[in-house]
Amino acid sequence: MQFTTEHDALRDTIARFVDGEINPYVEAWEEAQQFPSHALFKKMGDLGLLGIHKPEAYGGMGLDYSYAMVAAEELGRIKCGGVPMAIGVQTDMATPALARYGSDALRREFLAPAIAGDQVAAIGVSEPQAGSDVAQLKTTARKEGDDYVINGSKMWITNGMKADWICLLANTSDGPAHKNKSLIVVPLDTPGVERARKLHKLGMWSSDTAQLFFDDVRVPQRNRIGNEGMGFTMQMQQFQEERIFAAASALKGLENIVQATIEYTSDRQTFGMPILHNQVVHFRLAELQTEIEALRSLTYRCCERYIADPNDKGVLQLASMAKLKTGRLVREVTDACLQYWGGQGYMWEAEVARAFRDTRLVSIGGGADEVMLGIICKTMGILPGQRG
Amino acid sequence: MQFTTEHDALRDTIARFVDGEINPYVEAWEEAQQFPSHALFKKMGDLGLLGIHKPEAYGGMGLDYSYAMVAAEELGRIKCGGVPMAIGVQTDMATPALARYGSDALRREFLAPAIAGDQVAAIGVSEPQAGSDVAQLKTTARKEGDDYVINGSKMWITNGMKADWICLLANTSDGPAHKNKSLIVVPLDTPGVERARKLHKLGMWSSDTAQLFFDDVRVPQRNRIGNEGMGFTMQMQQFQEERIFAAASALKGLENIVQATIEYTSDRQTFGMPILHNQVVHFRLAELQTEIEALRSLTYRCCERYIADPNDKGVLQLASMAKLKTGRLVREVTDACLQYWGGQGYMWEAEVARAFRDTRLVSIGGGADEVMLGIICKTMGILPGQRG
Amino acid sequence: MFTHEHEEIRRTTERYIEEQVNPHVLEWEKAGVFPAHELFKGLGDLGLLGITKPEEYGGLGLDYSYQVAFAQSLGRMTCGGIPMAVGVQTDMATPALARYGSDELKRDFLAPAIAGDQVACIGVSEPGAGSDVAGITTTAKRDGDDYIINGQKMWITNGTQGDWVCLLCVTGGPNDDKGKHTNKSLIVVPLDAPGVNRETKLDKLGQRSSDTAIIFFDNVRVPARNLIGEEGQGFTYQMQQFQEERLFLAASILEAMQRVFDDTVAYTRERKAFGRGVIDNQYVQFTLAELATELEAARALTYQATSDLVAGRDVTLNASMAKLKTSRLARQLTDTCLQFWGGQGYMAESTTAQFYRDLRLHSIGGGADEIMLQIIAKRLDLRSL
Amino acid sequence: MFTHEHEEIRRTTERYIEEQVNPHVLEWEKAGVFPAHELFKGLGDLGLLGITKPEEYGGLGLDYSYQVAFAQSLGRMTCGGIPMAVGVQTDMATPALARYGSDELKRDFLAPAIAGDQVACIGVSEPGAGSDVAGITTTAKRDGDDYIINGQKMWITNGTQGDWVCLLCVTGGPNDDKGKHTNKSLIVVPLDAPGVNRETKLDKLGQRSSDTAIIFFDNVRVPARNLIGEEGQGFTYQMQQFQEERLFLAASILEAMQRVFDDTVAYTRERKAFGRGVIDNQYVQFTLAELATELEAARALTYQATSDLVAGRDVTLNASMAKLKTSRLARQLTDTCLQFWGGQGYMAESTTAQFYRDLRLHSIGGGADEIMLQIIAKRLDLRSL
Repeated sequence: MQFTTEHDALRDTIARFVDGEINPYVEAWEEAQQFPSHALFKKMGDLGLLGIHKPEAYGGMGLDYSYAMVAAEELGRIKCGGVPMAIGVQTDMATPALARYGSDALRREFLAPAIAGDQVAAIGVSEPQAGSDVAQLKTTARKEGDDYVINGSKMWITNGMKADWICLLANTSDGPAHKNKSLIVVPLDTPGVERARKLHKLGMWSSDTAQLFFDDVRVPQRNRIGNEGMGFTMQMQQFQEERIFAAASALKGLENIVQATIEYTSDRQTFGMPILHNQVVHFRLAELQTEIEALRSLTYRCCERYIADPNDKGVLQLASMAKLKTGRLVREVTDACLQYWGGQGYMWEAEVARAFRDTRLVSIGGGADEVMLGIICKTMGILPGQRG
Repeated sequence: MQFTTEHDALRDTIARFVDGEINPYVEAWEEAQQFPSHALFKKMGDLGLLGIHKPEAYGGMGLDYSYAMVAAEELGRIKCGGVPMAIGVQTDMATPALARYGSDALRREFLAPAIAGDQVAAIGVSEPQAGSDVAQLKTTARKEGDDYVINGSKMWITNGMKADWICLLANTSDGPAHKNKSLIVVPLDTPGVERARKLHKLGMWSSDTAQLFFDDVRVPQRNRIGNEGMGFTMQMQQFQEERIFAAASALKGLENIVQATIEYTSDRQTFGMPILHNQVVHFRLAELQTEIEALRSLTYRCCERYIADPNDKGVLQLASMAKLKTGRLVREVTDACLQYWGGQGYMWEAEVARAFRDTRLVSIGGGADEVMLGIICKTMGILPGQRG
Repeated sequence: MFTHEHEEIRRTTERYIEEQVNPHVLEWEKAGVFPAHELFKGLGDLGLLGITKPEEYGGLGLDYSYQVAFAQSLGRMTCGGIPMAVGVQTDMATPALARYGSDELKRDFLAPAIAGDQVACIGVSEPGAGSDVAGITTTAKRDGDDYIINGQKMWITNGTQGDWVCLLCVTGGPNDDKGKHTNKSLIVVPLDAPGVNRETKLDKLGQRSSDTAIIFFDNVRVPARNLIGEEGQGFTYQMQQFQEERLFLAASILEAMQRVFDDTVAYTRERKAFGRGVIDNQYVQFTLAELATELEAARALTYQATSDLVAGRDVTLNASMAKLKTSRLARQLTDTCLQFWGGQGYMAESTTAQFYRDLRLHSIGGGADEIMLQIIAKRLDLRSL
Repeated sequence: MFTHEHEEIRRTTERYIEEQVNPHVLEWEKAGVFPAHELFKGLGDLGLLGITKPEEYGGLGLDYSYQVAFAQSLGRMTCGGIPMAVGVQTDMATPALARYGSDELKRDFLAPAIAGDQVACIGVSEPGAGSDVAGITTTAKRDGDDYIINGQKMWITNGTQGDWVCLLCVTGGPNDDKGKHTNKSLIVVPLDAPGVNRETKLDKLGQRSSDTAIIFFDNVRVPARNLIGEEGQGFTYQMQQFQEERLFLAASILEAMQRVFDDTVAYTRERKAFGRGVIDNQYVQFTLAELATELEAARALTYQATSDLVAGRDVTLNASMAKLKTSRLARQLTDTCLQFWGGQGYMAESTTAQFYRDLRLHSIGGGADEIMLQIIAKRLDLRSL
């Protein structure tokens, strides 16, 4: 992956934005268990940061995905996991299908304001009884005249308490589970939508997470993205960018934790010397950094191939591998580093304790590790039934 | 890393060569505990494969290092570890310093025939009491008139029983350990050289490994590579290519083992179904393939940066990380795969058993894992003494 | 090793926990503190705070295997903080007092601790010295018949509620490499003494129902007879006292791990994904089977150390191994189980998430894993000769 | 658990090993076979081949803890192959015979096996069925007073030297899901019977001093009274017999691991690198301390399973856990220790390299790790209801 000065400029812009507009407030947002999504997104929108690889026609920058990846990587500077996740929902989870397959009218109505930062978006896939098992979701969108009438419930919805609209995956017919679903944009001020409860989570506190109920919610059929029945397929595609985002946005955070641990352990004295001087400590940090570099290399290579050919089948495999390795590695790095902070690391507000809580979600959300393993198996052709 | 059709053509050439000239004979060479180095290298030399990134003036192809890396990767097709290691000694361990710093006369005398495949080369660093701890080696080269007179012993010398010359690291003065060493080309038919014993190893059987004794061995001073006292530094540089070679040449072998395991476990039935249908088996294989891809990505990225700037300090870190991860991963992959072959994998001649024995060396030779950790620590600036 | 007397202790403890502790845990977690005096009084009335302590001070005078049975049962609590708080009372703050304290000192402090009338703390760690016990700097200067204490202690469990602290401090001699093992003493310090300040309750990642404080000592005056045993022997006493502490810590999380394991089995049995119970995935089954094996191994190791201790052997090595193994396993087990709960496990109210946070302390507190490794390496004499 | 009678058995065994076994191991490794008759006779004369067997057939009639002590001491051999070969004689080929065989059958085959006059094999695995015991296809057809046996058995330890094999074969009934557990029998087959061919000695990665053969049975005729117990019960007997096998296997490698550990400590103490003993690296010390902890845990788990067995409990779960844990640890421990030997460890003559190869079999033979996991998962009922 060859980076240009344009990439560097984008990195600088984001770094400055994070240091000036986000990091000083993280503590307060964590405590409040929310952040001011609309205000923050508006500022990001003004800088063009919410539409880096979105079409210029709708206010995006129209750059290739390497810029989006660099942006994701740089968002890892944020000193918590909740805010970058919320941004990622806006840029790489709720909008890729809309940008690619939405009608012009739909994109003017919803994509443009999301890119401008005027609206906050959410993605509605998970349900109480269907987390990683997407095909089993139960929410329905029944046709009635020119409308869809939506019933059901969505769970673990990031940005859910504040979003203006949700990109909703729902069953639009009774057909086979992979062909009966559609993606529909649902404004969340529509009658019948209830934002039932803000979920209290182990980590990711600055990000609000909701359970949403839909009770005879009526939206026009033109809010559907692309063709009816293609929702599952589009969502699977959309997951690809979500996974690259997840991997890229984890890198800098991991590196920062390692660096902060180096700083702390070189200051902190035990047994008459800095903790860092213990061979097991510096060797372990070297080992962790090795895995971080391996993950970075994998993410770059995946991104490179995605840009060269977005339909390259190998990208699905590499993106799933990157997501899997991210989930595993964040657990290992944060746990190992917390150890070297000792009691200081066990304080609730310690940066490393927050990373420990926040990043634990990576192995669970956006397709659990086990789901990634299943996909990788599939791309290798080794699932039962795929071979003689 | 973008590969061109020239890369692909090189891959094809090597693949054909390996399938036609090496793999059919591996069993026999393994049993004989040696392979016909001169005959095989001559054939490779005729195809230009021993000088891919060496200067054209001496018979090399003058290509950039990405071709050498691709070649190393493709040598991983060889169904044992000993032969690719012997080739790697010739191309990436014994000759890089000579090619870069040797005088024109020295390169005509030794590099050109090594590239042509007329001579077999060895690298002489390790000693009985100094394996990974290179600075502590005891072999001396004392000046006498226009000559060096060499005394000492070298251990674990790949190609050692058959090599025509050795690139020898020896103490040429009494100064500090990092500044008193030189690299000297020593023809192994010189009087006073004794090839004492072929070492009997756990694995890598087709490669002969010797202990060499030097008793008042006299070579002209013009056989020295570069400046006196620069040997340690040049060797450290030379290690860089050795490490990239070690990583690149391991990839395809690992992949082949995974593939062979997939084939075997999809044929082999237990409890009424193919072993592969067990979720723990296909998930584990997916996890291993994920790590292989991460290692590949890391190796490519390292190579890319090496080509962009051979003096890039980051390359030392990435190459050491790639070597470390290779050592760890080959142990994990071969052990895990052997398991799924059950008793068949425990047969001496089983491909997976051979890989298990052969690749165990990676974590030990060419700088043990622990030495890599030390180097990585150093590049991160976290060794005791490097920080306040 | 375990008889039906042990079973009796387990039953008593578990009944108390089911009735008096678990129904209130969530509320105490939220409050960041549990009513130590009330709860300890209840345990004291049942005789459970002095199982291995001498009968003349209200203890039951039983061997340590009974304490291990009790510690195990504490693992039935639905949080990790309170078992730790109880352990401070029984196995961290009082063993040296029971073993070396004067009769008067034991009547004043040990007896009420056993009765549950007083809450005890152990004061070793300092901001500048956590695992590095010999490096502490709090001083107790002799002044007539008193000691005058200055310094601060960190990570003090029961710290905001405790009545007294068993304090390790420097009482004299050089604090250098040679002197640091012989210049310390253990002194009982009542926490209502003038000059004690303990307002800073620490906000921790886990074990939130247990209060943890920084305690400041500013010219705190205590009578010299509050010294435990001999002056200068404090480091040695403390090292001895650590043996019980480690074994207690190991035993106290076995059942917590078992609970997380059992809960996860129950949840994954019920939860469906991809058309079958989550537990019907071979990957889940095998992973759980492997965890069960490690848990059995950790349990067997803890039992073995216990019977060695009861048989009068030095268990520094064994107890350190048991502490290390259980702590490491707790991280692996809670992390893996949380994974199989998926999003439900990531909810703050989930017991698995709570134990994931709570048990994480075990690799840090009571001597970090690295300290255990150091002790083991030292006992096995892993160095060149 | 261990008394000085146990110590006596250990001492006897270890003396024999030091004098009669270890001096010859390298030579036997090279030859790919050890003199089983000679060696077993020596052990038989010492009473060591029938420790838990009935006295009337020459056994010592002791409980299984003595056998565990014996198995542990076998771990003192400087190779992994011969302990396995002994275990076949004592804990794999003979338990069912001792438990269910007729008096006549026991006099003919058990007594000489205990005396060391005959070498026994166990014939379960087949080319098409290794761990999948129910899937075997070798048949024994009744013909008058005889059985006529056809099929082949794979991975037969002691196979080229054995005098008889305890053979699991299909004696009737459907070999489908329903019938496969009730259509098998155990039959003692003398290996000099016409139609037995066992020329194929297998060339293994490790355990090279122990001979392993494929045995072909081509219309081999044996008297029907060679049947052990009842017809159709073979699968059940074999499953029972596996309990001893697993516990034996676990116990037999504890000391081998300890030896590799101790040798590595000794070597790294002596070997210098970067100006100090290799062992003086904290990384090496801590890694070794961690391995020592796991080894103690594995040992404690094995002991616990043993006392459960002696107490008459079903140890299917515990013994499977002990087998799993010791096998996994053997891979980790030998691999890690080999690493600290560097190039010396990679030499073929190195004991560490040999145990690295030899003990690798334990995760595969006698029920692979995955089979143990399956059993554990089944015993813990890890499935949706």
